[in-house]
Amino acid sequence: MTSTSDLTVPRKPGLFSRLPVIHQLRQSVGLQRGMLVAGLVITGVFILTAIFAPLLAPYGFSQLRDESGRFGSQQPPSGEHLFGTTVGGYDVLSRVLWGAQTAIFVIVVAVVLSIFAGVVLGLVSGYFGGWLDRVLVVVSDAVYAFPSLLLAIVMSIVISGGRSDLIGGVLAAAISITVVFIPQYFRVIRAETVRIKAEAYVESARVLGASNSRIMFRHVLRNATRTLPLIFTLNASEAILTLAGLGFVGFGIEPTAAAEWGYDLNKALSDVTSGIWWTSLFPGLAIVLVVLGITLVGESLNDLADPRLRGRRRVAQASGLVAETSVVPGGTLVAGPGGLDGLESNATHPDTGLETRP
Amino acid sequence: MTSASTNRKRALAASAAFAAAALVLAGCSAGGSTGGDTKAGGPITIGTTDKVTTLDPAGSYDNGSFSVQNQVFPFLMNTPYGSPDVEPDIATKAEFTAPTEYTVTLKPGLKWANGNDLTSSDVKFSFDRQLKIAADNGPSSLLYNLASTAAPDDTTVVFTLKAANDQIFPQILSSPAGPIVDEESFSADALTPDDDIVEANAFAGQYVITSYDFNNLIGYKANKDYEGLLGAAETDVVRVKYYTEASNLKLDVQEGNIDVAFRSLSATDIEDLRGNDKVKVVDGPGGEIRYITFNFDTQPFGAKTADADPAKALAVRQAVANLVDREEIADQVYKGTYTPLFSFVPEGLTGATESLKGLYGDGEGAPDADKAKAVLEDAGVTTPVELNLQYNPDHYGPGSADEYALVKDQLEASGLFSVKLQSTEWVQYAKDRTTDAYPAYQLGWFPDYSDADNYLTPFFLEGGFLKNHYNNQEVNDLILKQGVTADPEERAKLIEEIQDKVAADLSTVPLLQGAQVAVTGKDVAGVEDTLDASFKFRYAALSKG
Amino acid sequence: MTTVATTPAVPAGRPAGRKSKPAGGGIGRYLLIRFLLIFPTIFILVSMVFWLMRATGDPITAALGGRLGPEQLAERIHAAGYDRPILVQYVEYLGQIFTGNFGTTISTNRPVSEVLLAYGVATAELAFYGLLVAFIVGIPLGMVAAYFRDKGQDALLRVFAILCYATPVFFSGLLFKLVFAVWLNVLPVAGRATTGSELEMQLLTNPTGLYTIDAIQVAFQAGNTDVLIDVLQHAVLPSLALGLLTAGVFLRLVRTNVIGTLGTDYVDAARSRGVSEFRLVSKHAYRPALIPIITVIGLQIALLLGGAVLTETTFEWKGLGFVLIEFIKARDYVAVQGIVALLAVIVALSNFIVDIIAAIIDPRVRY
Amino acid sequence: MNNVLTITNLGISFATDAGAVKAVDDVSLTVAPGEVLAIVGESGSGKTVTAKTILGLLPETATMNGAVILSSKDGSSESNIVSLTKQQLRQVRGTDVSMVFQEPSTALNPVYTVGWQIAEGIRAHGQFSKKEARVKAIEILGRVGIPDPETRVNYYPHQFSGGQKQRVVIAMALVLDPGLIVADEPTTALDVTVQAEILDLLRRVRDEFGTAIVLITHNMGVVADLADRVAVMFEGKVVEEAPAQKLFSSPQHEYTKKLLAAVPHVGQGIVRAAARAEARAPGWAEQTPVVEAKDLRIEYPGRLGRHGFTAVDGISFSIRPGEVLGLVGESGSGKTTTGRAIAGLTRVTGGSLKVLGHEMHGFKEREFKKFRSDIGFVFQDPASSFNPLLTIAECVAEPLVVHGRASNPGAARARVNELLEAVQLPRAYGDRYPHELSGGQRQRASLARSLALEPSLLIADEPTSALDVSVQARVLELFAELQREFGFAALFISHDLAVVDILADRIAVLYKGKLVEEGTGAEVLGAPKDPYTQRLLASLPVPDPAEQAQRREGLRKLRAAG
Repeated sequence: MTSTSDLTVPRKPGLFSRLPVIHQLRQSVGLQRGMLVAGLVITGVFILTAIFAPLLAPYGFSQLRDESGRFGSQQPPSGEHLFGTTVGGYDVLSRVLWGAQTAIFVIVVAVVLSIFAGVVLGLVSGYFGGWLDRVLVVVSDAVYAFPSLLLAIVMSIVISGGRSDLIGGVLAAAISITVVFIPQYFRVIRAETVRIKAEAYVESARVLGASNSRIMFRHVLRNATRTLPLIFTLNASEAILTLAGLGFVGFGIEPTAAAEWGYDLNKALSDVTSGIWWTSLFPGLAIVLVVLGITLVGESLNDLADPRLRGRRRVAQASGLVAETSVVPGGTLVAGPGGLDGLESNATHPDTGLETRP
Repeated sequence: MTSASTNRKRALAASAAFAAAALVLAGCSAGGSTGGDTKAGGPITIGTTDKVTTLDPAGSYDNGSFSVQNQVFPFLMNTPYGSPDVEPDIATKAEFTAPTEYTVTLKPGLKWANGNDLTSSDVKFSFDRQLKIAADNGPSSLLYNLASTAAPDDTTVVFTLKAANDQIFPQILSSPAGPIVDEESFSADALTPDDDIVEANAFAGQYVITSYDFNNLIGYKANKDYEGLLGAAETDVVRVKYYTEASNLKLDVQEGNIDVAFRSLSATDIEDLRGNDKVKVVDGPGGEIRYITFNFDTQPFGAKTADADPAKALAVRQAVANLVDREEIADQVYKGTYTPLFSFVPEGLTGATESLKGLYGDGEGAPDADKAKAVLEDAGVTTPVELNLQYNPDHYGPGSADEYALVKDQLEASGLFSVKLQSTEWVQYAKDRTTDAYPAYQLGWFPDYSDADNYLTPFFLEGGFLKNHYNNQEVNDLILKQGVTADPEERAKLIEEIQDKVAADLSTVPLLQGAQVAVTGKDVAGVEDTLDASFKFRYAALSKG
Repeated sequence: MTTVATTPAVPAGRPAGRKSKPAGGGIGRYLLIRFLLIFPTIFILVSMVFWLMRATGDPITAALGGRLGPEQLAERIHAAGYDRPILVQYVEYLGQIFTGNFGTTISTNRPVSEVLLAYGVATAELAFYGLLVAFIVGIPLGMVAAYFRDKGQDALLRVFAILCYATPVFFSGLLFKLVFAVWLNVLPVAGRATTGSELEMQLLTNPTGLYTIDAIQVAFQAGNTDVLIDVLQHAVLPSLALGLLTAGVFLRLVRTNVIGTLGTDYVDAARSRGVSEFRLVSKHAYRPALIPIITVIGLQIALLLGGAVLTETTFEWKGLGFVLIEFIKARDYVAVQGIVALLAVIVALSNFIVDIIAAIIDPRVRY
Repeated sequence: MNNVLTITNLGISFATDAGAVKAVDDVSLTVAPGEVLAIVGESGSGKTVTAKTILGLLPETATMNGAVILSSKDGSSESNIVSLTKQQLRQVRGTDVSMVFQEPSTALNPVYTVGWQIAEGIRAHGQFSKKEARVKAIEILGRVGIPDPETRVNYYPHQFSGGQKQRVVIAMALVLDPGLIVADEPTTALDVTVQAEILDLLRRVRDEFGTAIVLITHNMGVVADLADRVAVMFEGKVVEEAPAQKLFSSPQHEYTKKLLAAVPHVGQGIVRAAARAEARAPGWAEQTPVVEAKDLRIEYPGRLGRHGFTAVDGISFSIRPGEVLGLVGESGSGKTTTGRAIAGLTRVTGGSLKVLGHEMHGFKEREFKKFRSDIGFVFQDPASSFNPLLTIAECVAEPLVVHGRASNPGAARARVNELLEAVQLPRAYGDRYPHELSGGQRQRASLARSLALEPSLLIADEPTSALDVSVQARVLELFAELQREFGFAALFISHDLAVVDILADRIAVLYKGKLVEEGTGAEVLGAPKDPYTQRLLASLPVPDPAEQAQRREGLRKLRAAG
């Protein structure tokens, strides 16, 4: 058994492998790893495309002609235009590639803003409780009940007055997505805060007389936000869908200001009935692929964070050491005890019952 | 709310029963005509993406509603098939009996479809209530010159006008402010709900409405009692299906689910359908125009800018006029559903010119970059000129974005302009444009009545709706003069003169004129007859063989 | 926060932020409170919409901004009272709402209640079919995925689920249109029925507006099943587009929860009694897993209605979501407020109903 | 007769986040019909894994070798669990072998009636109609001592008490009359008085049904009470196997000896407590108590207007400086609530509670804050009492920083090192994260943190209940040492009379929110006056089969009398 003398110090994992995502990647096995890797690859390609769009795209997103003249509208895929041209005479491939830039910009602004607002509100609301909490919960439930796309439409009109240049359009989209997401972040962070508030280490800080702000920021905040990478990925995909939805119903970004997939789909709507498939297929596939990639990452992270869902590889007999201590295996992101502890529960007396915690 | 509405539904359904039964019968007898003396072919189904706001003429001022009103309400003045000019419709004569008195004599013994008498009292009622209700979205503002209406006897109506000899007033009587309504069915001081109108069968146009499923399906039946200018309907039963998505409309007309698709298929669809031998595409002149408006205060070198200079400002406008390639826009963006417009009054209307064709570009309608460069150089304008160009993406159809992207490209290709393009959602756009927020911006116009005046007075007369600070006294005088010139030829001359003058000033740069394009099944005839410069699509002209 | 006695392990996956129900007694009171909570929700939503809509402009400019000069517009705006202090308008509006008067739409001059009914039934029908597809596809496949956990089938189903969710309705709508209408020409892609069928249904003495029911009536009264077939054909693609969206969410939810409950002691206990693996999934794991699933379905109603907006637009399905966008564009305050109030009621009510269903499934909160 | 179970050279490995871990290593065991074999060990010893293997219930991440031969009760068939197909496994489960789980509340599916669940097991193995299965279910419920089984068969699990639920679980295990029942910590989740009843039931199962039982437990008292033969497991191996009597009287293996020595006995602390009482300075008893409760009531507000719940119902006690008060009670007795109230974590709703002279009834955090440096608190669960994102040193430094004794955790490091050494942890452990420490180590660190400000009052809420016996023993020792050294007063809360006895100067017994007995260890444990205390004491199994047999008899009489 463990004693002060005979315990060998477990090797501290390097900083690199403790980074989120990297850590999970190492932790994953089998199909789960496959899904995570696939997601990471797609997401990586998406991010790289966004960064290098100016280099990758054969033309500008608002380019209508080159030296040899106008592209022409609705040209089928050809050597010059691999994906054809749109009804407006843009190169589809270029707009799909540039669209990644817009998408990522909106995702980052939207998710950062909503995380910030949602975290602050959720933390304060969950930690202090009381009437403020109740009001915020009812308000956020109400906002949540509102179809998000409609809210986004109204918000985008309110925010930018319906202007759709790059900054106005992107910001309007991002902020309206933010407003839609705040309730979600709020719920998650609040629930985590309420849970963590009842954890022994928070109670212990309270017993010590630590101030509320110290408890909130030193103990609750960092632990409550551990699931954020997860929410981030899940909401990033929703941000893309909402952006595309906005573009589709006609509140998108002006085509000479930025390339945006939903907008292009909207424009391609009338092409489909004439059998012109290339103007809609590629931007649509771009949306599906990116959402697929990000969601794969998000779901894999979710699985890995949940010991019930995490898969482990089978091992060959006789490998490894015999478990000798009750050290909880797993890294910092593991939500609960995993491994052997799940099987060999300690002799705990869960003194739940009537010994309630307020 | 449930019971009230189901009751209404029930009543509706009951009134629909007759028509639909007839319909079913008609269908069974394979297009055979069903009694009566109407020259009826098989029922025709028309599809449209127009939207009705309300049937009540006092409450709507939009295309979709007006096109329904045109079928079912009588007018004092109307345009016959194939002409833009108005003639008495349910009246026998209409004339100025005094400078400010316009007297209309109704045909005797007119009836509403519900049996009520259609008398001058109904006419007085109709115009009085327009002015009285002055609904938020109503067309009452068109009756700006009407002081009062009197009905001295059953067939005589006397309009007292504010300004004398108003040659426009007969046109107004054919405009959205002109439908006559049944005083026994309509409320005098409030808008009447659509379902009440249908239930009361308060119609006296070429058709009556037999079933009314708001913005989804309207059933029409020919009105045997109609005795007006346009004659009896070719087809007894017409159904109009309302679409929200043009592509669905296209699919349905292509598949023969509907017989006629009118307003508004996308350019792509129309081009596609032109190559489809199951349908025919019919084009007609359109009254809709598209143009760029310049704000004389805030455009480059405008009156309120730091480097104000009227000459340079004019040069900028002229350069734009020299550079835009209307043909290219019409081809690439609109695939021929819009045609180049070289004046302020669209082709087809009496007095229309092509004033800009000779003045700008190569004289043949094509752009001329050298000329633009010369104009700017002569005025001492340093290039590239920075131009903020605004357009609206949702009010003038889905082509706007592509249209303006192309305009930007055309202007910039010359190296003379650097264009910053911006689009704004409609409500904000409509506000901003009148508050000098936009130096140059897109607008469009659909006429209230098919007269050149409707393309001049609201635009270029001082205090018009453009609010772009254009003011040319000469033009003002001419516009006022043509309005009171009774002689058609003299008036046409004046109208041409106005166009030439404005073309030199370039208050706006006209770009395109919308064509009316209808797509029909091979067996549908008569569309050509109604796609005329009256811009009123009349179902009565259609027949299915 | 558990309050009384040993609460059995709550099945995992309870959505964050939902308050857990008190175990045992007081269920009636609990439901009453839940019911009363509907009202603040509606109040907040309609207030929010009121203020937001006023910030977006007025209906008169929306309708006539392109025809009239600013003076004429201002005159009309003044006549309509939209230039009064907004607080006054707000109080007036609340007063109306309080008396149950939803008013008349500004742009189309129709009673809001009528608009709600006319379009509401269409949306209800679509949502019903969508949910049906979601249930039929999502739940069994979710159980299959859980059963084959971490095997090939599972991975395939999960990717399918993500694809369902990742494909925007308007894109799947476009693809459907391309494949079924343009290339194959087998299924209608627009509208709820053909014109002929609609006319036939209008003949009914008691049209409900729910086309399926109306079509069945036609089938009974006239012996004409073509209308029913037509109506059902029209429903196929929209319900697939909307349903698959939700099915993806359900599949994931069912899979996670069933896996969660499969790991519980009582499943192990059942296994130790020799209960078959299939029964373990279909009985033991499924039903407790259903409780959080049902709860989430309540939340999904909002998503479903959101998805319905796009589905309705794409497939020409004239329902609430579709007209709502139109009304927003027209700045028809009255109509927008009315529809949002209805949506709020629907969402709040469905959450409430879900609570009741959860209570029925879960014996712990029953007595 | 053949053995019902023969395990030969069983080895099992698991995949974990930390890599492959061998849980069971070359284990061989046999169980004869009607025999109770206890497998004893601490966490990680592989005992539960072994038990689950018998039913083939291991997760897919496990790999195993060796043989587990199971015979049917009549000896007609034999099967090797390791090589069975899923279908064959299913046939064996329930008929030849079944299982009783640790936590009865989670072992029953909450959404089905118990009758349904029992019948399901019956119908999984043969042609029974629903009616027949129900009859059998009612019969078996009656046999395990569920009163009124005809009605109760339609109850849902939550309608039963904890002990009854365990009876239902046992009924399910018995219904097909298997030759072997694997009972995995069957009484661990239960209160000690209920535990005694369940142990009685299991004994009856062996005697009346002739069923062999593999009893998995960490509790030596339970072993002594029930087992015929004992196998001691340590680090995946069986280190000793012997008849119960022999094992307790003459343990052979070092580990067994250590284990037995670590088990606390009632009566251990009486002498020490007496000595401490002797050594008190005169006038000590007249000092102002550190904690003084008078008619203390704590009520939790009811939700949505329902009646609140009274957790503590008018108790009075006091703790004088330097004194250790042991607070004993079963779940729901209010003992934790009392501790939390003293630390200001739970609101006092009635009576008076003075802590360090400060009235806690209606207290305000701001006024109480200055007293906080004088109070330490040790939590029950060492796993959750440290912020997982802070190092141990940072955690231990927290009180120093909060109360301004150090500007930041780094500055407090010297003091932290001292504290770590005081609780016998190497300094280097300060740089580790909580999850890198074992439960015992974490509990030591927790002690270090609570003592950082040298408080005059320490509240320890079940500090050792989550620990293994041997670790518990050392933590208790450490606690005693520190208490001697620092001289703080302490409230020591536990469900285990024996544990409290070791440390406490005085013992208070709580029952359903009321204080039923209070006195020195000698008084309370030696001659309990209250019937509840008597029953509690009698229910506590002692790690000696012979003595336990007598005590059992005593308890039976006590029950009969009460």
